[in-house]
Amino acid sequence: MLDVKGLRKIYQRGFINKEETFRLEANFKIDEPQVVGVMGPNGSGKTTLFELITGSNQPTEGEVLCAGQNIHDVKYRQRDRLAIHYHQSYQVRHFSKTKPSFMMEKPVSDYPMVHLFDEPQFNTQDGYIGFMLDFFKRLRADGRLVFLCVHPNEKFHVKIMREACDRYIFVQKGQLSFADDYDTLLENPDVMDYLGALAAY
Amino acid sequence: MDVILNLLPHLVNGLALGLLFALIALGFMLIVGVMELINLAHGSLFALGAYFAMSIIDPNLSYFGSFGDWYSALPLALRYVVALALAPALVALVGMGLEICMRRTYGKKAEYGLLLTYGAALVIEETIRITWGSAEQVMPIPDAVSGAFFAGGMIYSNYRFYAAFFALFMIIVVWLFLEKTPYGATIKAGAHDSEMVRALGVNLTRLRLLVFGLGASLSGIAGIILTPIWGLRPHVGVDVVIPAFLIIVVGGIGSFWGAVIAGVMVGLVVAFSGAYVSEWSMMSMYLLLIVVVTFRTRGLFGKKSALEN
Amino acid sequence: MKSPFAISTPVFTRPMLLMFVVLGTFPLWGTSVGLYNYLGVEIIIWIIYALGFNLLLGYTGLPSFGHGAYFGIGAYAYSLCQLNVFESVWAGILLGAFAGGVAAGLAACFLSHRRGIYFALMTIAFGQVFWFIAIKWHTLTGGEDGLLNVYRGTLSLGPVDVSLKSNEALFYFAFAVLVVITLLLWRIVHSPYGKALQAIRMSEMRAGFVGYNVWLMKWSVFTLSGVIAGLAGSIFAIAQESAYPDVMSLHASGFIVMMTLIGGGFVSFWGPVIGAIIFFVARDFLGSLTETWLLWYGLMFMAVMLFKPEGIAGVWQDFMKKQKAKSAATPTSQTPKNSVAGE
Amino acid sequence: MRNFTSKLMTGAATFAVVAAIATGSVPATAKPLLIGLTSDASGQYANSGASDRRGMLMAIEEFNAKGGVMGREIKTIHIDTETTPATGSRVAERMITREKVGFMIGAVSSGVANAISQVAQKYGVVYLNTNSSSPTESGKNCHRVKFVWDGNGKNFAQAAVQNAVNKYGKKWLLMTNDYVWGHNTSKATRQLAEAAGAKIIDEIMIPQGTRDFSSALLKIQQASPKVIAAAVGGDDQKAMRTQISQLDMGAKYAWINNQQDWPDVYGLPAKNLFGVFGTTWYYKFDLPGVEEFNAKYAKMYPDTKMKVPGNVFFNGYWATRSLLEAIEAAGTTENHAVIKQLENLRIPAATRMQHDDAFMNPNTHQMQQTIYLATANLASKDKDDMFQIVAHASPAAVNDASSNETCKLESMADTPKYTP
Amino acid sequence: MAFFEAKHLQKRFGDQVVLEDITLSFEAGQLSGIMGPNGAGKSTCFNVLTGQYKPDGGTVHFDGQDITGLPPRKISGMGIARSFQIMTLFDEFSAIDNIMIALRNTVTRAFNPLYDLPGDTTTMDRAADVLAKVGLKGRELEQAINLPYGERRALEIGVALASEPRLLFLDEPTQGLGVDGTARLADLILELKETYSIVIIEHDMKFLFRLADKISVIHWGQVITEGSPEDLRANEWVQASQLGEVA
Repeated sequence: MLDVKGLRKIYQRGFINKEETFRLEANFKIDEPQVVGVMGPNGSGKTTLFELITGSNQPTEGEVLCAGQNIHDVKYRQRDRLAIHYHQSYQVRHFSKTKPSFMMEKPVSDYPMVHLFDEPQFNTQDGYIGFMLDFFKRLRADGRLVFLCVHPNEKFHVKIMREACDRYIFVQKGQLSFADDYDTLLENPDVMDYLGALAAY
Repeated sequence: MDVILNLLPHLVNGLALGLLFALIALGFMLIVGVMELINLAHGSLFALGAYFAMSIIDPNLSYFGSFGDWYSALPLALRYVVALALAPALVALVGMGLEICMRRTYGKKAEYGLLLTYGAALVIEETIRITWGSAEQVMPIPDAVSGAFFAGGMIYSNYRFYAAFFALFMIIVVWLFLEKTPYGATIKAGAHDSEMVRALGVNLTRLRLLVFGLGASLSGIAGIILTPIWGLRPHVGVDVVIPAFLIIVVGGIGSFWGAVIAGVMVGLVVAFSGAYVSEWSMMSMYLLLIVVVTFRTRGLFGKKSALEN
Repeated sequence: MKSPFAISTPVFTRPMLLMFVVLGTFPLWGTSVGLYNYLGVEIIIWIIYALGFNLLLGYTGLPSFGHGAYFGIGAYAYSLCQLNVFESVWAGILLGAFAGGVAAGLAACFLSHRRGIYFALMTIAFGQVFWFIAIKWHTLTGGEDGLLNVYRGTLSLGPVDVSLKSNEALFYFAFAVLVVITLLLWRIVHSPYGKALQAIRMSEMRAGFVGYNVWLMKWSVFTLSGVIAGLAGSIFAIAQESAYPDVMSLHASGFIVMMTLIGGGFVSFWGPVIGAIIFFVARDFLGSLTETWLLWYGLMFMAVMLFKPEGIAGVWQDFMKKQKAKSAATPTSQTPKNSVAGE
Repeated sequence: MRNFTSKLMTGAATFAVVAAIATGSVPATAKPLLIGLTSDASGQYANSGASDRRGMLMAIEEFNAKGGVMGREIKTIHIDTETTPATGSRVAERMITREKVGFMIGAVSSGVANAISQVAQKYGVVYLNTNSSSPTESGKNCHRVKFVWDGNGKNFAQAAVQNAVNKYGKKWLLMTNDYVWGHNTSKATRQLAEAAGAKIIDEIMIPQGTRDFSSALLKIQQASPKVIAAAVGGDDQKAMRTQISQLDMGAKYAWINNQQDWPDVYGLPAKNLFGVFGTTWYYKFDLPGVEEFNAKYAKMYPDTKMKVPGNVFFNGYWATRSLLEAIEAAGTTENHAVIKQLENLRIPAATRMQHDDAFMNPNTHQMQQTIYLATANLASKDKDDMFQIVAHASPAAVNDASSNETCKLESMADTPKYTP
Repeated sequence: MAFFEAKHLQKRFGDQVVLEDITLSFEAGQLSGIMGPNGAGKSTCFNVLTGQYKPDGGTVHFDGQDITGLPPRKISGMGIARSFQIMTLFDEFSAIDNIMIALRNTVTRAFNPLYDLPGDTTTMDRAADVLAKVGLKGRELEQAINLPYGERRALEIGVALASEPRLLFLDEPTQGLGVDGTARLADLILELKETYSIVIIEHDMKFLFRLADKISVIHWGQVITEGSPEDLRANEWVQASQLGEVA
């Protein structure tokens, strides 16, 4: 479904003495519809990863195949038919355009295959969380791939992650590590550091 | 090739003219953008700036004795620079006075504010007439920027290019002020959401006073720069306020670069129509407006504004 | 049973009759208070113009800053009719009204989906374009000099012919037109159309959702006010015996806005009437006293905008409200309070 | 109660007297003669209007000093015509019907003059157009009651064109203000220039209200003519002059500017006064009486900005003086008699301080007078001495023949009688 | 086909996508609710359904007719009325005039200058009836701007009712109302439910759970779940939040 092949994004500073400020590397493949939980400290590269997958950010190297199609070859306005990035509650599609749209391909799907939820707002007072979790499940049941990025700072955030996700990705300093269930994830000492007191829940 | 050689001077001229038009619109834009208020006194403040500057450069100092002699003996360029600094400040004071009057109209129909400034325009213009007389006057300019030069077989006026560069300079200064300073940030926030500004603990009353003063002084600067070209007479302001208004609308209310681009467009349209269909040169900018606003409701780069209601 | 809230609109009201009586007898008392008949003629003409204009500004809330154009076009149409077609006052003013309406209708096609500042500026642009045309089309309009020697003709009223040569005769003619226009506009503002115009002023979006064709309403009211401006313009051409482009200028267009607002067009049907009278009397009076009448008029205007933006009609209404509050002991069965209902 | 009644009675009596004076029913041998001054006090021509008015007032002052006209003191009333024709009409109506003026004097803008003269003709009030120089004033729009005192565009063109073709060359370009006055003037210039053998290579239209002449000036440079005849007036001309002098183009081409009114240029740097232009009078004429005239001006107007009289003043003065002299000669203020006197007016050169005798053309009601060509006096140190007269032409040489054809005066019979 | 049906609606503002893919249907005689967290696109959805915005994609059908992209006045003419979240009453009119101007009868005679609107007894009676229906009897002559908040809300609904709609859309009617006001509004809506088909957009879950026959939850510009109030209430998070367990 989603094939991230040798993806690398390097940010540099300075014109003459180029100094690398940030590097993100990812290389993975997901075949089954599932809900993937993404965690990691601020600035670790979560949002950059999402942007690369939805095609709104141009990778330095590598490619993203979504339902077999290279997302960077798809017309800008239609890339969201493959992968869609939800910023909290709204969606912004902004692309740095490298070539005119008419030279590009049409998407193979008409409803997004990959849904990436970037820190959705979970408000406990109103109970909408339940509907959101149901929605993730429904997407998975419909054969979609869901990424759910949460930055846990409340107990119930941990609960959501445990309840909703099938697999986990932990991002730190541009490096991705994978875990097939929550307990495996906790075995990673970096994760324990990151979660701190919340790791107990 | 000949065609290009023929067109080129008009293109250069149009760009220079466009920058001047943009300069004219700058103060107007600031006030419209932040306060959502059409300042019809803009033209009168423009004229006032020029009159102040003229009086500072070449004052009647017969009552001041030796100070007067000393001052008159100063080089013209120095007096000009003094005028360029002082006259806009004086206009800003007048503008602030007007803003204090305006306060009574806040929260009422937008037309009331607009019409109040219309009344103020009449009053300022008539006051100028009483103070300086209605005759044509000449503002002296330093030798450094007067005269003319040859280029490609054509004569160009030094002053016009000085004025265009000055306009460009002012545009950049205002842009840097808006973008790169905390004041600018507050002003911009005020333009989008006055509630938010108040919530942030900014003194909205003072912000408006500041913005109006700033806008007025920009009008004054435009006056000082432009009257050596257009001439100085009490009703010179009328020639200013309509183009300014028009440029803002073509550019789109609330858009800084929209106004600048619209100014340049107006300049080009006026310059080319003036050269090739001169009878229509005065009308061309109105036709431009009708065309632009017919196809783009909010001008070129306009955002939604309370002034639409 | 009759609904307690239905108050049928009378054809005549007290303020209306008061205005008719005061203005209609002007030639009898005008000179003794230092005015003159010709001034009366101009005042009547501008009242007609301002009443039509207020339908747009006060009722619909659409500020037009280029309305002088339609007034001027009316004057040109009248003059052209007299000079080139045939000398008939009736044909002339009908043509004037028609021409004003056509020009306004044309402009309104571009204007009617605009609002606020964009609307205002587009009206300026169209006003300027018409003004330029008037100055540029020398062969038709006489350019800057205008059309001259449009001698006042005779008005045929069935069996009788009345010469409009004297200012007095012209005054009564203009007054008769004013009476007709007033009755007509009074009727219109109390019809669903007039109410819907006010509704559009208060919330254009809501009016659309209620089911009104807002575009058509705005178009028609602009055109209607253009027709009335053209009519007033053609009477102006009779009075002046000529048609000049100056009345089409931005400056002159500003005057109509000023007089409508000073009088209180936003809050009363009668605002423009008061405003036009004050404007002309003040202009005539100040113009003979000082060379800077605009300074004094400007100050007066600023004072009104600062202290009573609802204009003189607003002052009057406040005064009446206070009077009413004083005698509040007796319950009143008043009309539903409307903003521009016309107290 | 008694007190009140008596007050009321006195009030009524006073009112009756006032009313009687106003309507003129009290017989008085020395009833003042009221003259309405209609010069513009605001708008584009405010400045010229003021100068115009000063001229009229000086003439009136002279007459009042010697006991008025026919023993009647002369009083004046001035109402601003705002440089707006519509206001001109209203002011004229007011002056005649309310103020009951005997005569009206003053105009700079031809539009206002037209408006006033139409009203004046309706009532038969004699009106002097002092300073409006549109050829139509004494042509198409002439009236029996109106007399025009300034030279018009055609007169000036006649004086200048032949001269310029000979002196500067045959490649001409016209700059025309895009309205009636500009068109008429340019048309006259074109005819005369072509008759003199010049070739008009282009005509650039300048819309009224133009403030920026850069594109027109670039166009001129591209065309590179020898002579430029500019019929550009009012504020447009002021802006144009400034911009031309900024480009130093004033000296590069021969500029012919139809006419230049003194108040419009007073105080401008001499550099802005390039080219040749027409005028009717200059205060530095070496003619008898000029010095006394200047001295009288200086005495009467010590505080004005303009220290010396100019052509607008001159026209205002002479129009008024000639009118008052005509009344005295006619022995009555009755309009038909005064009109006849004015139609036969002849003023010797020596009296009028010009080089030729001046006379009224009875067919067009335009004063025929010497026309002068002037240019800037760059050598002068005196800031008042701005002009330098380069030539003068007699009335016959600059006669505007076409007016004789286009002007159709109303007959005397059609002009209502009016006796103030 | 349902009484009112929207399929695959999409709406963007520049780069921002507000409606991703909305499919909704409302049945006649029912009260349907649309709810969702703040900023979920509810209001935009509402504006597209009622014709204020044209959708970038998708269709809207009402009573078998395609009304996609029709201007508000046409939609209104077909029998759909709406209230507004930010209140847009005719402020300077009296309460009864607000109703009067919105009556179908008035709208159809908009260009009849001879019709004496303020003097028409039937019209005024009908307007008074509408006011009575929304509980504003006795407030007829009050200027709309002078009415207290709750009454303005009621008048909002009254204006919508005046056009005798077949389907009534209410945009966040409880916004700004206190507990008391909300309760009274609920009573009013329950009454209206007898005669009208109603769609309500609401943030307040409890309010909708009490009134609606069917609720659609909107988030991220799409319908994330749908069902009867009972179904939705069964969700454990909803229950927990209502019991105040998670906080």
